Amino acid sequence: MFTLTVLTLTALLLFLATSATLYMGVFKAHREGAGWPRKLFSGLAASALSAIFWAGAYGYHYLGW
Amino acid sequence: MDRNRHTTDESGFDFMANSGQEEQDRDTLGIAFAVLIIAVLTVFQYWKLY
Amino acid sequence: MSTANTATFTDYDRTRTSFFSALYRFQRVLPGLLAMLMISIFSNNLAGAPNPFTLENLFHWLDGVIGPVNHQPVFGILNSNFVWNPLLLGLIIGNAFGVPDTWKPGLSYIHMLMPLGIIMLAPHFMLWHATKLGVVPIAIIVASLFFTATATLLIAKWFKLDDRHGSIIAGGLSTGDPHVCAILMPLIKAKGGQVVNALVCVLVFGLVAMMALPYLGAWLDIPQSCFGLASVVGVGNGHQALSAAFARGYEAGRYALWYDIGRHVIMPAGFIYVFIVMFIRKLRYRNDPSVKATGHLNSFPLWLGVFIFFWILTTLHVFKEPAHHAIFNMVKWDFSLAASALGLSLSFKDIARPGLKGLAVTFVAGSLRIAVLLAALVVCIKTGLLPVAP
Amino acid sequence: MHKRRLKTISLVFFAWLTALAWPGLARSAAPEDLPRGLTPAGDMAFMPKLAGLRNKTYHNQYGHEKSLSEAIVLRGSDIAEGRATVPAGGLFYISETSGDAAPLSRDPFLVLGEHAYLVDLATDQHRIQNFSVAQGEKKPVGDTGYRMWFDYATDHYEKPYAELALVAPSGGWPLEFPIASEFPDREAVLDLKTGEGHQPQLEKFYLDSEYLYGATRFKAAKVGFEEATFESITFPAITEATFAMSRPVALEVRQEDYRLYFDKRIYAFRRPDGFLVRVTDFWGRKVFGEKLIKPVTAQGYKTLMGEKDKYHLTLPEIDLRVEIIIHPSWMKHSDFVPWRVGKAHGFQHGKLEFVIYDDLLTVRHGEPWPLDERYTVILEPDLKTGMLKRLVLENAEALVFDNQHTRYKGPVKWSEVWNRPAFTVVADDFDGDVVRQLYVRDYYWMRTDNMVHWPADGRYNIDFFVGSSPVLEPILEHSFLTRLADPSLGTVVEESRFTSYPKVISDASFYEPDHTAPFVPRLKGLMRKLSRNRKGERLLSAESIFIRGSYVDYDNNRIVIPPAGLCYSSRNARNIRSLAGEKFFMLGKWAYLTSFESSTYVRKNVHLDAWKNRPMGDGNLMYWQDELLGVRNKALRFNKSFYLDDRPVAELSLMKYSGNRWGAHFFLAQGLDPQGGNRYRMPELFAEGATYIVPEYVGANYVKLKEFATPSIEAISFTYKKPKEVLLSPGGTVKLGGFTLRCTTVDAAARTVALQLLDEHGATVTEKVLGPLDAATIDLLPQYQEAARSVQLMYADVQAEMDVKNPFEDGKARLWLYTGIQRLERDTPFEFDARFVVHPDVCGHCYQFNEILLDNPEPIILDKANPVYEGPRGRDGKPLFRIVIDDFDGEMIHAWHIETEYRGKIEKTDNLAFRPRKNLDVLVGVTGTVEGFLRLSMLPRLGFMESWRTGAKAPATKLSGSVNTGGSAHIKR
Repeated sequence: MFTLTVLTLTALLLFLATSATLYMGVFKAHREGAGWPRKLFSGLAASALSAIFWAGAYGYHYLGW
Repeated sequence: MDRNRHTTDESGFDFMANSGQEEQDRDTLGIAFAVLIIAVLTVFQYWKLY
Repeated sequence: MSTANTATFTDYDRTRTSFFSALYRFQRVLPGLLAMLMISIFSNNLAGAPNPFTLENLFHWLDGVIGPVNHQPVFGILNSNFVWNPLLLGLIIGNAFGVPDTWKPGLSYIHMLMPLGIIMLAPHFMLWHATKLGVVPIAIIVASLFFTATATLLIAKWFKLDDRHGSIIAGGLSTGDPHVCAILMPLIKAKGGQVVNALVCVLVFGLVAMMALPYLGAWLDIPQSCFGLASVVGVGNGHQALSAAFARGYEAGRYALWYDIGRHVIMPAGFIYVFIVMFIRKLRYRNDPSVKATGHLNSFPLWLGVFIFFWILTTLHVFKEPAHHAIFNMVKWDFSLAASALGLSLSFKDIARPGLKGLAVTFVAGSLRIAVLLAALVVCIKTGLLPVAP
Repeated sequence: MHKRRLKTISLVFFAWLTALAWPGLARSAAPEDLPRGLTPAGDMAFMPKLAGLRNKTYHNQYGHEKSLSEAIVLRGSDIAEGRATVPAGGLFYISETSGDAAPLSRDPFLVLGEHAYLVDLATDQHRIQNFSVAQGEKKPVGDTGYRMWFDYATDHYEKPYAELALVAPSGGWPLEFPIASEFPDREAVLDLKTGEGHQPQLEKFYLDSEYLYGATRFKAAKVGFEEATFESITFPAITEATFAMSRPVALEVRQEDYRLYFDKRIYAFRRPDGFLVRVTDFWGRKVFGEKLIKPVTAQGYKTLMGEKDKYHLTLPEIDLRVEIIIHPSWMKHSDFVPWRVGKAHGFQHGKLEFVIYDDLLTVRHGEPWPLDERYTVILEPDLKTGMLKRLVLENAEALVFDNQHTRYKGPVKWSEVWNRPAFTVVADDFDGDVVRQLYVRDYYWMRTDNMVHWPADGRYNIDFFVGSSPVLEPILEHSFLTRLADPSLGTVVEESRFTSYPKVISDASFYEPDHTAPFVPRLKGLMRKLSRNRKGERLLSAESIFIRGSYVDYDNNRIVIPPAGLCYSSRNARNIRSLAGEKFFMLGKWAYLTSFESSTYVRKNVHLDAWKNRPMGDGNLMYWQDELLGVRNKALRFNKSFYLDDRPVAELSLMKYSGNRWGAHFFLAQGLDPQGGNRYRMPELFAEGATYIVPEYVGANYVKLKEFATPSIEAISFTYKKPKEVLLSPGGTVKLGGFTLRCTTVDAAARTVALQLLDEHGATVTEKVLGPLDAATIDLLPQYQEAARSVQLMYADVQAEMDVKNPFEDGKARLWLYTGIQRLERDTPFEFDARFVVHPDVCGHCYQFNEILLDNPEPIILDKANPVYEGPRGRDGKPLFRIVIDDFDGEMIHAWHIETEYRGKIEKTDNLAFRPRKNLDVLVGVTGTVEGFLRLSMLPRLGFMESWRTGAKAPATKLSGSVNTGGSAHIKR
């Protein structure tokens, strides 16, 4: 249970960190002057990409394939 | 001398510089986190959480 | 140069409220932290981060393609590990793309991460584990450590090498562990370029020693089990020592694994010794401009005291097996993050700047060590002090 | 494709022409010349890992676990004058599944690194008549590619019975079967009328002349010591297999409507007896095919050749196969869907799904691999079920390697991206008769280490086995012991890493030592010697020590060896018989067996539960369901059950007290009737020697046994003093211990000898007429206790017995005299050391004494304060051995050894924790018991050995995906 909790929290951290990185590093939506649509869509896209990547990577932990 | 483009930003903040009160504070934080992590991981084992 | 720095320095003192101020504001450090995190998770397979696209995995694949050398992976021999990989990746990114200003506040966390990681290393060194080796091998390992450290420092002085650079080499060479180069960095107050340069010196010497030692061993007719000890002490550096030993034979390789524990557990003694020697020297020659090692340190660093405290707890077996593994996983995270910041901070020029003098010092000191070691081994074997496995 | 067919036709034509011209050439290669069924050289290299060889556990549509593995093997190579030659069939790729792969269940299968599914099979049968094989021979069975191996023959009542195995072309065989032609058959046990509990010895020895194993049947005509002749051998064959190379797609069926599958429509029209499935193009205009199919469910009869066509629509032209199954979410633990949950989603009533397979690849037995003609396909069925067990691709032509031709490419693999050779074998640096460089590179371009371990010396062949496939175990049967005892690296010890869950058992009876336990083949002080009995037969006697079930109790900083954990075992290469002066070792001293007391332990109405799910989920065996047979005698275990033609078959095994399994597993099924159209046969009851099982009911997870019997030994009598041979004429006397033995009459015609035993005053203490040693008695010797006793005079600590072979000479009687006899009863304290109890163990076939065990009735605790424990002490008060803990930190054992005192010198083993360990389990010396333990852990051990050899860290718990160190992958104990 403890290990599972730690694993889940790490997964959450990695997900958030990766979306933030994409948001700031790739979409550069954190800059002043970026309008809200840009911020919104960048946020969604960054989270989606991050989720896909980590779902794939973490999937290895429990999937049988 | 030019600022080191790798370590120093426009405001003159050099992330590789480490001295004075700032250094002491960083050391303190390092110690605090290290003690915390070691203590938590050790105690949790003694409590049989993993 | 100094105006801007002083400004920051005074800024910090002015705005400081508690020691937590060294963490700065979250928004300010976030980009840098993210950069470190990304470099780390794409460098190593870290606990909890199952990213398949890591430098470590790439090297592993390349190891498989190249094939082993004396049963050891090539990138293992080149010391690819949780410090070296992110450092390399940081170095490449920093030199190819530069380091954005927004990253820099976050990257300054390296100074917190270094003591943090070093303290967490303490549970790794259980002194008792070496006792199974027997008295003479332990004596040889310990003597070699202090002899090499002292000799390297003296030779570095003789070669008029920057004392910070010399100290780092002394640490890395005497313990046979390039990690020590990084560990000594905050203690000696060495420049990043010097540390990486020293690391390269130790590795290059290791490669040469790895290739030469089996011939010396065969020439001196050192039995395989003793040759295991010779390669652990004479070459060090994990896979390099194993490769040297396996080049002699399977039995030597097996005993290199056996003796390695002795070198490993006394490693902290090496960097503490080098630090204390340089620290006392600094206190003695406070006004000598050539004495740069340990920089502006005025008192024994508290965190090193904490490390020693935990080292004592380790020896008392407070940290049991799974906790020790968990803590070591945290060390990997910590050093990966710190090394990525270090890699970003360096240009290739910085690494080349200390020149080849360091390499000369390493080779002279290392060769001297091997000569003395082999002589000592031959004497011990002839007198029957060193047990020879049948 | 067309071109290839033309080429084949022309080749066949050419071959036919040649055959006409010169019949000697018609046979391309005689079965004897092909290495099929043979093993690689004894010194072949084994590499357990290569990235491109996968080793995974998958589940089929019904959630059954299948452990899949791949390997590359080279055998039969030879190097001469700088050239290595490999015969046709010498280099092969092998893919194996645990159990089997059958159609209609989406059974996973690895095909050259691809995760494929078996979708269809065409099966057949081999029938061979009048086949004979000599002892020790591996003889080709017709031109099937199989070989029959006559391993050994032994005797009961001096009549032969044999152990044989049918070896598949790859070298794998599932079990060795016992068979005989001179004993009553198994059904004869039904005539026995015995009570419960300890019963007298059975007079008859039961062993059938027919061995049934599902789809395989062996019927012996005559089994002798030197040759076995079979009336008939029947075993399954597979002629064709179809794999779907990619994951199937599941779509819900819409009745009277269609689902789009990429550019095709798949219609389903409800009919009274299934669905009419129609596949059309995107617009529904062009019909590719249609067929009435029934939904697939788990019943096995659907795989019958005549049945299976009703369950699928296959359209090879458009590379499509459609089946209909019940909604997969119902199938708990199925990895049909990527999320595998512990709990079923809930049965959705009446929901049916199409399962659509594409990328179909059909291969035919004995024909070229469709992607690469240089390789021939061999389809090996499971001998029990007749379904696919192994896919083998072997080289069709002989190969030559030399310094100019250093590489040979493996078969081309199917890939989604790029069909490319699955591996390359590289042999280089030939030098006269040796090679110095040998490795395999996989399709990821990753390679193995050099498989010439000592390049300076080189190797005389290029045989190897790369990969962790369980087929290695039968392949290595001849050489595993020498391999595991390889002295070149000292004692091979693998680290057993720390775990917070040590396997704690309160009593180690019936358990075997940990599979990472170090193996010390030789330790001075433990005996291993050859001797001869009266008949001149060579007997190998050996002693061993093993520790089982030990663990570090890290909460209390100590090491615990549970009761029965520290064992001393002594046994001979076969059971030890009386009336032959046979001897064995008892703590380093020769002991002569004089007589034994055995009985049959019978239980009636036994309930036997299958332990289907191992509750810890970690492969940790729980033996609660074991049924004990007598006190510390044997335990009956229900290993697993499966269905053959939808009838449950139970697989049981008999565990010995030492933790070794007795014989092969036994299979029981009721009502499999060949006359009723069943494909399979299994015995309805089990009888082998004196052990028999009569079931009343065999179910999938419950078996009720009407009657079950197995031998049990209560006591043996032995002496440390060598027996003496005397010839006594009537009236003659001889000193016998504290007594005088007098022969009163010798009747060579009646074959009797009358003896009198007199005390020091000349008074008769006992008298007996030994014999008659007539044909009826001889027929029951030496195993039948009553018969044996009839030719022995026993009194106090002395015994006189007739010589069974030559009892009379010139009117004199030849007698053997024993003095100083001790009786050794089971579970009594050992005479010289009460800390240990003695435990004679019995052979399960006959009633003979098989093994003597000494073990601890109380747990042994070792810690820093008590680092030494002395093993059993002998007559001189000196222990046979000492366990010495040299370095223990409370959690891990860093150094320990076992020492003996031999001829005044202390002999130590290597450090048995060269790498840190968490237990003290160890195997010292080689006896049948230790051999059994090694056999059960052969693959992980050999894997350990290879990582040990290269200094690499060994995997902590698993060698790889499907082969875990908890036991051999395919043999449950």
